[in-house]
Amino acid sequence: MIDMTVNIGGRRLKNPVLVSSGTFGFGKEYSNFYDFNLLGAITVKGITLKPRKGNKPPRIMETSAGILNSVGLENPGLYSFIENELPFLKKYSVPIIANISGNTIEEYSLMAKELNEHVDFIELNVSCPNVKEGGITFGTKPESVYEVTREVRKVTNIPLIVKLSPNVTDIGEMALAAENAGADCISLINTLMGMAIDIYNRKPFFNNVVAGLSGPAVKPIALRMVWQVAQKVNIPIIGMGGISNWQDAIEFMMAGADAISIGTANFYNPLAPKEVLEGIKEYMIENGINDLREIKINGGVK
Amino acid sequence: MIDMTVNIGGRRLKNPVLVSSGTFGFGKEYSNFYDFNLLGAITVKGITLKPRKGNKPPRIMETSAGILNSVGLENPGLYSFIENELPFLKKYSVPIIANISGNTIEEYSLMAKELNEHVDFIELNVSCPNVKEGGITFGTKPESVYEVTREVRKVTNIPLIVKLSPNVTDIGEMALAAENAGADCISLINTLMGMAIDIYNRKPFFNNVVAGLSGPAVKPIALRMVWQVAQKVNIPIIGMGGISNWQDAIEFMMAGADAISIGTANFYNPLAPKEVLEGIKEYMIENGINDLREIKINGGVK
Amino acid sequence: MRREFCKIISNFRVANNVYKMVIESKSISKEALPGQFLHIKPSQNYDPLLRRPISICDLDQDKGGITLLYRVCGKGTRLFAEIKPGDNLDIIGPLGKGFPIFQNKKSAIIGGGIGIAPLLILSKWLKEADIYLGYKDETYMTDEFMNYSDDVCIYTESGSRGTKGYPIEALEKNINRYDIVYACGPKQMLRAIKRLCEKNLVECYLSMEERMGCGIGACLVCACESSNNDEYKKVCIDGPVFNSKEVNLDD
Amino acid sequence: MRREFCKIISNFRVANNVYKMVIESKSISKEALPGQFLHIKPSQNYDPLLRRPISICDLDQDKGGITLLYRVCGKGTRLFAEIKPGDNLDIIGPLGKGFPIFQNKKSAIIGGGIGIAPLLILSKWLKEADIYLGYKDETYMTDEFMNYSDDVCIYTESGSRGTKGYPIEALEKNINRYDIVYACGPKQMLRAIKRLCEKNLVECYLSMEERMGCGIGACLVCACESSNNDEYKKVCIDGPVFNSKEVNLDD
Ligand SMILES: Cc1cc2nc3c(=O)[nH]c(=O)nc-3n(C[C@H](O)[C@H](O)[C@H](O)COP(=O)(O)OP(=O)(O)OC[C@H]3O[C@@H](n4cnc5c(N)ncnc54)[C@H](O)[C@@H]3O)c2cc1C
Ligand SMILES: Cc1cc2nc3c(=O)[nH]c(=O)nc-3n(C[C@H](O)[C@H](O)[C@H](O)COP(=O)(O)OP(=O)(O)OC[C@H]3O[C@@H](n4cnc5c(N)ncnc54)[C@H](O)[C@@H]3O)c2cc1C
Ligand SMILES: Cc1cc2nc3c(=O)[nH]c(=O)nc-3n(C[C@H](O)[C@H](O)[C@H](O)COP(=O)(O)O)c2cc1C
Ligand SMILES: Cc1cc2nc3c(=O)[nH]c(=O)nc-3n(C[C@H](O)[C@H](O)[C@H](O)COP(=O)(O)O)c2cc1C
Ligand code: FES
Ligand code: FES
Repeated sequence: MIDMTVNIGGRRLKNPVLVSSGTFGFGKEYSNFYDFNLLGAITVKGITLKPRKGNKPPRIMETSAGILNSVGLENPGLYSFIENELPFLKKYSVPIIANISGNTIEEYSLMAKELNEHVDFIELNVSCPNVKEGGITFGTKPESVYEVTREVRKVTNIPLIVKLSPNVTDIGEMALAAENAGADCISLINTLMGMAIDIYNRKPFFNNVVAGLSGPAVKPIALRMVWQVAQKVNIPIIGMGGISNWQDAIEFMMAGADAISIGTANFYNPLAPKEVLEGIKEYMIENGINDLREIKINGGVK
Repeated sequence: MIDMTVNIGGRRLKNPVLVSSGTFGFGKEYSNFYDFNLLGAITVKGITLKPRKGNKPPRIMETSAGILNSVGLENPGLYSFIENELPFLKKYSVPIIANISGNTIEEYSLMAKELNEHVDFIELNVSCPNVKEGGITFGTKPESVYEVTREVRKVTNIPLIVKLSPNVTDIGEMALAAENAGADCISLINTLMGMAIDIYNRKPFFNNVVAGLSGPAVKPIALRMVWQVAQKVNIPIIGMGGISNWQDAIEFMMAGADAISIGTANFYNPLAPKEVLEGIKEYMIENGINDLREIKINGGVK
Repeated sequence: MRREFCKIISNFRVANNVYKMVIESKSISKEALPGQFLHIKPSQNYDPLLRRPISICDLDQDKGGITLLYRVCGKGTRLFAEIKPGDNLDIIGPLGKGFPIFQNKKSAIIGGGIGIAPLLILSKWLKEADIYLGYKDETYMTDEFMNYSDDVCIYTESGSRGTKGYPIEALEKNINRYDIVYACGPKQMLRAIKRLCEKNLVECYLSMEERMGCGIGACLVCACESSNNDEYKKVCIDGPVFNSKEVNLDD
Repeated sequence: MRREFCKIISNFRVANNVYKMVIESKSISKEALPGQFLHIKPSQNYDPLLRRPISICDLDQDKGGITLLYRVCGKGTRLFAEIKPGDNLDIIGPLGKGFPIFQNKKSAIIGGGIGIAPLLILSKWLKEADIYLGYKDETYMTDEFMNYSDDVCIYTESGSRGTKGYPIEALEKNINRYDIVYACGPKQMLRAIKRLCEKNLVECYLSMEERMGCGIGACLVCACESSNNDEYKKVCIDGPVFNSKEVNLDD
């Protein structure tokens, strides 16, 4: 019997295929393409305490095998999320991961506290490169990762995921800080800081100048970081960054990810999560793999 | 009259189009495609004090819009370079940039001293991610960048370029360290650390596990870093990372680069440097630009 | 809304850099409304990566034919132009909110350049609209518009065909004849039409463009300025057709 | 060696996943030697990014025709298979060192699978070689080989055509007949042939494969183990054809 379940902080996901924050809205839209109940979990659009209008358009630019986005955390705010968005998702039996961003540790803590009874997991976004205040600083210093994780840990008893920024010299160090502060899981990578210039108008393409790079272009970097984190921590890892098909997913799991998450691929292939899941299942059957942890290259030796 | 010359540490290049270390051999090969004399400068294959055999194959993997390479600094060593490779290049009137890597500061200094009278520029590679010893540490700490630059500065009087690693949290800090230590120019980016897994054999694709990512995939990251460095330093910048055509080159120059360098693009388009140069020239004529520094978005305000 | 691999029936050039493609999808064509668009994958590989939004230009709902009209301007549309009859395209659609149809109002339809694409099927459904089409120089699809309306006025910037000038100049003169104006075209044209209609208290619907990610409302990248300063509209699901009063076209 | 945009004359399937393409280039065909390869760009965009090395399979130097034989196995070759006559391909070539030709020696040519590609033009130039071809199941290009040699032996793993078995088994029996053996095919086949020839003191040339970047000797990524432990050989310019004694095929 193949077992695809994944244990994260004591909570079981029925399989390791997740969808990434900010690429899947609050779920509604993709329900036209397949049954959500087949997903391991849904990570919803990043939310903040107060509603945010987000950045001025343009907000997206296609790059070679990637995209730059500058959404700037547009969201209806914590309370509207709980009231207006969650009820739809609750109709499904799929675990919900709330992705939160704060300007201060207090904001993170308050949000985590309020969400504690409403969602299944909390994911701390300490890495969004689009927002000038907050975000960026938390994710690039191990001390701040430690601190914000520790404080949020105090106010929530549901599993806590810390989502790391790839814009750092030593990702392993950040992961270790999160683990030491009580995180149940590390997710990575968020977008890489990139930029584009509108050469015809001689100005940065985005109002915010920098924007977040994602998609197949970043996969080799994401995979390397998952590998590095897997050498460092003993908690589960959710790998993401450019995953487009089941082969990519297997690469991430071999590198050390316990689960994987699909982001940008939803845009060009709305059925990507379903196809990846089916591909992994077939791979397991063909190769006689009962437990996906078996395929980790370092076999859990850390 | 359009003026394409670029001044780097007191030496004039006739135009801003260079070719990158490790992608252009010691020049010979590409001489079949066009006349080298039209290039701004040629950066030769990275050299070390002693000959290096390089890494075990496979050494390349194509990724989405990029490549991972694991050449591992194969080169004939400093003295064989001077004796056997330089004479061919000296037949052209194109400036030569020697790219050097050392395991210790003493090695860097010795190499710089020996090269001082043979080449036009020295580029310190403080960033090659392929070599386990040395390299990696110099480029990820501002103190080491400072120290190696300062020591090499003492033994050479030709212009000194410091080539930065992109695998850092704050590239501006590294650039500043190099400037403060007496560098004449910053070049960036070297390859990003990436990885690939051979899922059929359940092992890392490269013997060295990690490898260097380059090509169009990394362009948005490289551009952002050039921009960040341009905000920090007052010395000239050579921008590179995924440049494939003249539009890319103009983006880098608007972001703050004084010159640009073509790497991976040589592989899929051996005429890329010539085409980029022609494109820039046309762009200048069409837009009535006499000096490329005019197009920098921050207009040199630092 | 569905994702389907659709067969290409035909694909040919109708003007310099402008192509007309007919694809086959019974189910999409049955659901589709004027003003809606398809989100089409230009490549099997990852460069270009994203789907391209292309308006539905005409529908043959019996045969399942969907006509698209597109201008080649970049990587994706260049690949569209290379597609051969018999090939398949990966398509999501129909997407977005289309033009509201009021049969008993006197309507004007005004389009500029490739912006005429969604207006053909609209003029077919409206039956009696007056049509103003503007081009730079070369014209295309004018015969098809004439099939659906007796009142088609053609303008070119160069004067090489039709009347020299811009269609909005003519619309301006006749604006009081209309209860409602439908428009699609370059942003500065839409801006002028919005101003003209609002000044004359004529209802006005504009089809807008913005770069898209998902095309279905999930990624929030297709934001356009709305008249409500607190929020952006999403072109992909709140539009692409907006009442002129909903959006803010100032730069 | 040059970079040229070459016109495709024909491109069709000759077996399951195996295609034969004829391109036109007077200048490249004039320079080309058996065993050399072309470096071909599969896409105008950046995915796939790199050129693909494909051997020269046959040459019509009068008309400038170059025949390629390729197996579809990934992104790049899949795009090659979609190319239509009249299209152009961006090609660099001819590249690499080919097979040395000795007319007065008794030669055997042995190929496995798609590895037969560079051997056709070789057998044409050698005129009198004995030819051993191995396939999994389906055979291709055997008629062409028979045009150039009277002694063509066909082997298939499945036994569906020719003799059931591997060509090396036959070569082994006849090895003493030959002064020289030329081989191209899977690595384990080359390894066995190298061993066989060296044991029997027969000169042996192998055509090798390695992933490439530049294809012209500038990037050092196409390294293969050489018998000199201090250095690697570059498949693109030191090869792809090597004397068996130059290379180390152990894993
Ligand atoms: C709702 C809607 C309907 C459209 N209908 C049509 C139509 O019927 N015919 C037609 O020719 N064009 C139409 N367009 C514009 C069309 O989508 C773009 O011309 C096309 O995406 C350009 O792709 P490219 O790869 O050729 O250009 P590139 O410049 O290579 O594209 C790069 C990226 O920018 C996006 N992009 C570039 N220009 C536009 C644009 N004007 N609008 C939105 N995204 C853009 C692309 O989708 C892609 O993501 C429509 C746009 C929208 C939003
Ligand atoms: C000198 C030489 C001559 C060759 N001649 C022929 C020929 O005549 N007919 C033929 O069918 N094949 C030939 N090959 C193999 C052919 O180059 C590969 O099958 C092809 O590059 C695969 O490309 P892909 O995009 O379909 O596969 P992918 O797997 O998508 O390719 C990914 C990357 O790996 C490289 N790669 C994958 N397989 C090989 C391989 N076996 N050798 C070298 N690089 C590889 C590709 O070039 C590309 O850079 C030759 C290889 C070499 C080195
Ligand atoms: C349009 C867009 C919006 C995103 N918004 C968020 C967000 O709100 N919170 C967050 O943690 N990550 C956000 N991300 C990052 C993704 O969740 C993911 O980490 C990243 O895109 C890498 O994965 P991918 O390459 O598969 O997309 C966003 C990404 C995109 C493309
Ligand atoms: C095959 C290969 C070998 C390289 N070798 C070196 C080297 O020896 N020294 C160095 O400083 N950079 C080396 N680089 C990095 C390039 O010089 C360049 O910084 C990088 O590839 C980014 O530019 P690109 O995307 O245009 O290739 C190498 C890159 C490649 C692809
Ligand atoms: S394109 Fe994703 S929300 Fe509109
Ligand atoms: S492929 Fe570049 S040296 Fe051989």
